[in-house]
Amino acid sequence: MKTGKPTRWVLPGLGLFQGLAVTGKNMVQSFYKKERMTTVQYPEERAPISPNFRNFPFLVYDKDPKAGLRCTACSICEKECPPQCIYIVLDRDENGKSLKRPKVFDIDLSVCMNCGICSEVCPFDSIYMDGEYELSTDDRFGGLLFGLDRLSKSAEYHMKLRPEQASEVMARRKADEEKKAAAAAAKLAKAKADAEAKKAEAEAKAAEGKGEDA
Amino acid sequence: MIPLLILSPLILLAAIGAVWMARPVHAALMLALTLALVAVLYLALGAEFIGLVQFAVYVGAVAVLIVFSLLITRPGDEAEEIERRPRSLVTGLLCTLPVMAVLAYTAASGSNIKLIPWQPKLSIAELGEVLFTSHAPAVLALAVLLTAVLIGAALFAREPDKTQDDSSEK
Amino acid sequence: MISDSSMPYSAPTLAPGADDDQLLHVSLGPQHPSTHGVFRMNVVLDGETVVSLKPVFGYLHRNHEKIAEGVTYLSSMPYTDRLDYICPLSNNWAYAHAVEKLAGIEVPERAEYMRVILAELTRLINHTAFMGFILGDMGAWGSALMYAFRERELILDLFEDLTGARMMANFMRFGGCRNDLPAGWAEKCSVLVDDYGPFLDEMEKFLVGNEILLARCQDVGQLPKETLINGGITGPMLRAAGVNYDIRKAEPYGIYERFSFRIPLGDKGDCYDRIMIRFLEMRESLKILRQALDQLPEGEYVNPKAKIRGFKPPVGEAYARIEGPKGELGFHLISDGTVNPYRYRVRPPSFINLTLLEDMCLGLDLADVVIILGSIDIVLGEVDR
Amino acid sequence: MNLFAAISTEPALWSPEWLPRLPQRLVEMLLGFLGAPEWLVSIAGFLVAAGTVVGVFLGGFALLSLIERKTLARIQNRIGPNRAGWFGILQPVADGIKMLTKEDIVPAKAEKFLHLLAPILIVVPAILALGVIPYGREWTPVSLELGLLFFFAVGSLTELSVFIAGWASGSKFPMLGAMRAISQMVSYELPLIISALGVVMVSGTLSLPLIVEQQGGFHLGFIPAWNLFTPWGFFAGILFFICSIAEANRCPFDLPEGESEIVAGHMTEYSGFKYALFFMGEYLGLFAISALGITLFLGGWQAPLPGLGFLPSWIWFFGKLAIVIFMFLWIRGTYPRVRIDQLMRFAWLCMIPMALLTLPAAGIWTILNRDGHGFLAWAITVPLLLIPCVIVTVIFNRRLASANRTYRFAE
Repeated sequence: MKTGKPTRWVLPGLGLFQGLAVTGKNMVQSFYKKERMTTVQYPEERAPISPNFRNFPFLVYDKDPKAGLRCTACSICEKECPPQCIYIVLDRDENGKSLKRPKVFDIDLSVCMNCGICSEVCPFDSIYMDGEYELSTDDRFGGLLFGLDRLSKSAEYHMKLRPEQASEVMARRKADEEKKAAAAAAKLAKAKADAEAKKAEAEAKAAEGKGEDA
Repeated sequence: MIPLLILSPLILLAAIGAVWMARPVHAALMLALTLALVAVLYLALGAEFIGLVQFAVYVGAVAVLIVFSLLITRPGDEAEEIERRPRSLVTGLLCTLPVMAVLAYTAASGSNIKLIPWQPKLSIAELGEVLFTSHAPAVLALAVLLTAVLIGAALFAREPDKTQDDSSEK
Repeated sequence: MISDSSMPYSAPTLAPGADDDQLLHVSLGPQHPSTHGVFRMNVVLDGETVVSLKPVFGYLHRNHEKIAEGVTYLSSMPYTDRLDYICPLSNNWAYAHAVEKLAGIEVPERAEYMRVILAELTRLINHTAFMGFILGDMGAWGSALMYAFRERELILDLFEDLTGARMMANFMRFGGCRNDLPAGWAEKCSVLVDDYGPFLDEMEKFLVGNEILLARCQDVGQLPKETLINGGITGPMLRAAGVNYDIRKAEPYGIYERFSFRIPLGDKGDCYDRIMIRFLEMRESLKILRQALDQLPEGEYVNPKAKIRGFKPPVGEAYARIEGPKGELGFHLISDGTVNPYRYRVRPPSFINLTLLEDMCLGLDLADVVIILGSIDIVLGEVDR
Repeated sequence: MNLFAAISTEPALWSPEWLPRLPQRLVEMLLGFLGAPEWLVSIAGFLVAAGTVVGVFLGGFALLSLIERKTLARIQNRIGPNRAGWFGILQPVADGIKMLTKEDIVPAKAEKFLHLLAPILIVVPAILALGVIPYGREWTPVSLELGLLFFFAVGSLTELSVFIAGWASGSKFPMLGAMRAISQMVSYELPLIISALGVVMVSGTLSLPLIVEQQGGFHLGFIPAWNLFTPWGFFAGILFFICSIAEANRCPFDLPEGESEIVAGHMTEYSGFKYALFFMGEYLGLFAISALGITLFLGGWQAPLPGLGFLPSWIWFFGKLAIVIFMFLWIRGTYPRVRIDQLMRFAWLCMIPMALLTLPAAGIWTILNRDGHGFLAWAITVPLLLIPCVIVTVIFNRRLASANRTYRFAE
C-alpha cells in the first residue's frame, strides 16, 4: 500500500464516534421529536389515506341499486383490464333483446392489481376505484370474488369518498342530462312544430275546401 | 480420600476413551474430559491454583487448539481407523509395559520415599517469587523456546504463494 | 466470465468439474437473508476465499415480455411498475418515452416537468434505500435501513397523493400523465426537498467516516474501466470507475438540458466509490428537483389528442432509454400496426450489471461477496422480468 | 438457642445492605430453628445463595432481551415491542413460551449427544463465572482467593462448546461459523487477560473482593479512586471493553453468527429451547464479562461520590452494569460487522501489543506510587502510553491519505 501525505489529519476513532453520535441523537430525539417517529399503532390509530388513494374498483348507482346502475354492460373494461379479472354477462329479456344492464358483474379481487385502467376507459362513469383496504377474508376461493351486490355503491358514497372527482362527474352528467333534455325538448318542439305546421296546412286545405263549396 | 477414589477411575475411563474412540473429534473431546477431571482432582486435593491453571491452560487452550486443527484439516473417515485397532492395541501395550514396570518397582521398594509433611497452603505470592528468583533461568529459557516455536509456526502458516507476491508488486 | 489480460490478479479459477475435497461448496441459496430477493449463488470456497461463483436466477421470472405481446399498449403500463419495484415511476417514464418515440406523440410542458420531478424523486428513493440495504448486508442491521425508509415513506406519501398508490404508480400515459397535481402537492414536494439536505448530511456523518465501513468497502470488488465497459455496465457502477457516461447528459431526453447539474465520477470503482457516487448523485438530484419545482408551468398535463382506447401506433420500431437509478433502462418496441406490440423488449440495467459479479468476487472473502452483490444494487423483479 | 444468636451478631435482618443475602439467612435460620445438623445448614444456605444469583441474572436475561429490542428500536426511531403486556413487559415471557413450544429439530447427520451437550456447555460457564463476582460489600456469592483466575478458567470453556455446536450440527454453515468463532475467541482472550493482568499487578491479589476494596477512597475529594481514572487503567479499561465485545460475540465482532453471510453460524441447526439456551448463554456471558469489567476498572460496588455511603452498595454495581450494557446495545445499533481477516489483524497487530504495553505502565505506576512520587508516576506512564497512540494515528492518516478518493464532476 503506497502511503501518500495526509492533507487533513483525522483521529482514527473519530468516524466511529460520529456514528455513535448520530444514533445517540436519533435515540434521544425519538422520545420528543414527532417527525422522527413515523410508526402508527395500527388497529387503534389509523393513518389517514389520501383522497387519491385507489384500491379495488366499485360500481356506482344513482338512486336505486338495481335500476340506477350506471353500468350498461358494454364490457370495454373487461377487454382493457390487464390481468383480465372482470367477468360480465349482459342481461337480456325473454325474447333476447339486451336490457343494457349487467346480469352478472364479477371482479376477482385476488387477481385485480388496482391499476385503475378500467375506471379510465369506462365511457359511462360507472366504475371507480374504492378507498377501502380492510378486505381480508379467510375463505380462499369465493371470498375475494365480489359480485354485483358487493361491488355496487351509491353515488353519495362516491361523493363522500372523492369529493372533487365525484362533483366533477356529477357536473358532467348534469350537463349531459341538460343537453339530452334540451335535444329531446328541441326534438319535441320540432315535432310539435311539424305537427302544427301539418295541422295548419290541413286547416288551410280544409278552409280552401270549405271556401270552394261555400 | 473419597474424591480420589471417585475421580481416578473416571480419569482412567476417560483416558481409555480418548485412545479408543474411532472418530478423531470424539477422541479429542474425551481428551478434554480427562484433562478436566484431572483439574477437578487437583481442586479436590486443595491445590486450587494448580487446578484452575490446569483447567484454564489445558481444557481452555490445548484441547481447543487440538479440536480447532481437527476442524480445519477435516481428517478422513474412521473405517480404516477401526480395522487398524488390533495392531495399534499391540503397539500400545508394548509402550506401556516399561512404564508399568518402573511404576511397580518404585511402589514395591517403598523404603526411600519420604512422605513430605503436610505444608500450609502455598500462597501465590511465594510461588511468584520462587519462580522469578531461584528458577529465573528456567523461566527465561522456556520463554525463548516458546517465542522460537511461535515464529516457526508463523513461518509454516504463511504459504510461499508466488502469485500473491508478484501481484502486490504490480 | 470475461477473462482478459487486464485482470488485476490471477486467482486460481476452478475448471468446471475439477473438484478438490478441501474446497467447500456453499450455495447462498434463493432463500438467504442478504440476496435482495430470490437470487442464488453457488460459491466454491477455499477456506474463506472465493474460488468460483456461479449466479443462478430466474426464480422471479413472470414472462413479462410475452404477456406484453398479448395485451394492448396501455395495459402493459401497470406491468412496468413491477419491473424494478423500488423505482416504478422511472420504469413508467421509460415505457411511455418509447411509445411516444414510436408513435411520434408530443408531450406538453407541464407533463415534462412532472415527469422529471417524479423521476428524480424515484432516484432519491432508490439511492436512500440502497444505503439502508448495503449497511444491512454489512451487518448494521436496521439502523441505516430504518432512517432510509423513514425518508422514503415521506416520498411515497407524495406518490400516493398524486398517483393513488405508493409504489405501483401506473401514472404515465402516452403523451403525458394520468392526472394533474392535486392542490398543494408542489408545496409539499418543495418542503420535502428542503428537508432532504439535512437528512443526507446526517447519513453522511453516519457512514462516510466510519472506519469499519472504510475497511470493509475499500478495494473490494474493483474492476478496471475496460472490463466494465466491455461488460456493458451502466449507471452508478460505471461512473464510480470514472467513466463519464450518464444518458441525461450523453443523449438528453425530456427537458434535462434546461437544468444545470453535474455528474459525479469516482476514481477507483470499488464498493466504497459506488456508495459515495450514490451520495453525490442524490445531492445532484436535489438540485434538479429544486430547479424543476421553481419552473413548474401551468397547462395541460396530457396531450389532448392522445387516444386512450384502441391506440394503434404506426408500423415501425423504436428504442428509447432513460437514466434509471440503477443504470440505462431501455425499452425496444416493434409495432405491426395492431393494438398489441409485435415485440416488447426491456434492457434491464440490474441484470446486465450482474453479469460481472464473478469477476469482482474472485479471490475475496464470503463476506465481500455479499457486499459486492449489494453494491451492484440489483432488484430481482428487473433481473428476472 | 442459636436462633437469637444469629440475629444479635449480624446486622438487622431487613437492612438494605444485606438484602441480597436475605433468602440465604432466612433458610439458615429456618433450618437452624428446625435443628438440622451444621453441615446441612451451610449447604442449604450456600445453595440458596447460588439460587439468588441464578434467579437475579435469569431475570436480568429476560429483562435484557426486552430492553435490547426496545433500545435498538428507539435508535431506529421505532417503539419496540409494546403489545405483550404493559409496555411489552411480558415480551420475554412470550418469547420463552414460543421457544418452549417450538419443535426441536435435530438434523439427521448431527451427532445426537454432542448436539444436546453444546448449549448446556455454553450456559454453565457463564453462570459459574457470575458466581465469583463481588456484587455488594457483603455479597460475594463465592469469595475465592483466586477469583480472577477462576473466571478466566471457566470462561475459556465457551470456545470448546462453540466448537461442539459447530461440529455436531454436521452441515456447512455451522462448520464455517465454528471456525470463525474459535479463531475470534482465541485471539481476543489474550488481550483480555493481559489487560486484566494490569489490575492484578497494581492490587497485588487475584481475589476480586480485595480488588474492589482497593478501589475505595477518593482523590482530591471527588474523583473516585477507581482503576479507570489512572493512566494505565484508562488504557487497559478501553482495551478490556473492546475485547469483551469480541468475547461476547457482540456487534462489530459478531462474525460467528453473521446472519448476512453464514445465516446463523454455529446456531443454525438449533431450534426450540436449545436455541433459547444459546441466547441465554450469550446474554449471561455478556453479564459476566461486563460485571468483571466493572469489578476491575469501575470499582465494583464503590460509590461514585463521597456523600453517597448510606445507599446499599449493590445499587452502584447494578447501576454501572446497566450503563456498560447500554454501551453494548448502543454499539450494536450503530456499527456494521468487521471482516474475519481484519478482525484477526486488529487482534494480533493492534490489541495485543497495546495490551502488553499496559503491563510496564502499571508496574511503573505501582512502584513510583509506593515510593510516594505521585507526580513522577503520571509523568512517566502518560507519555509511555501515548507514544504508540501517536504512531498509530500517523500510520492511519498516511494510509487514509493513500486511500483517499477524489471525486471529479463532469459538466
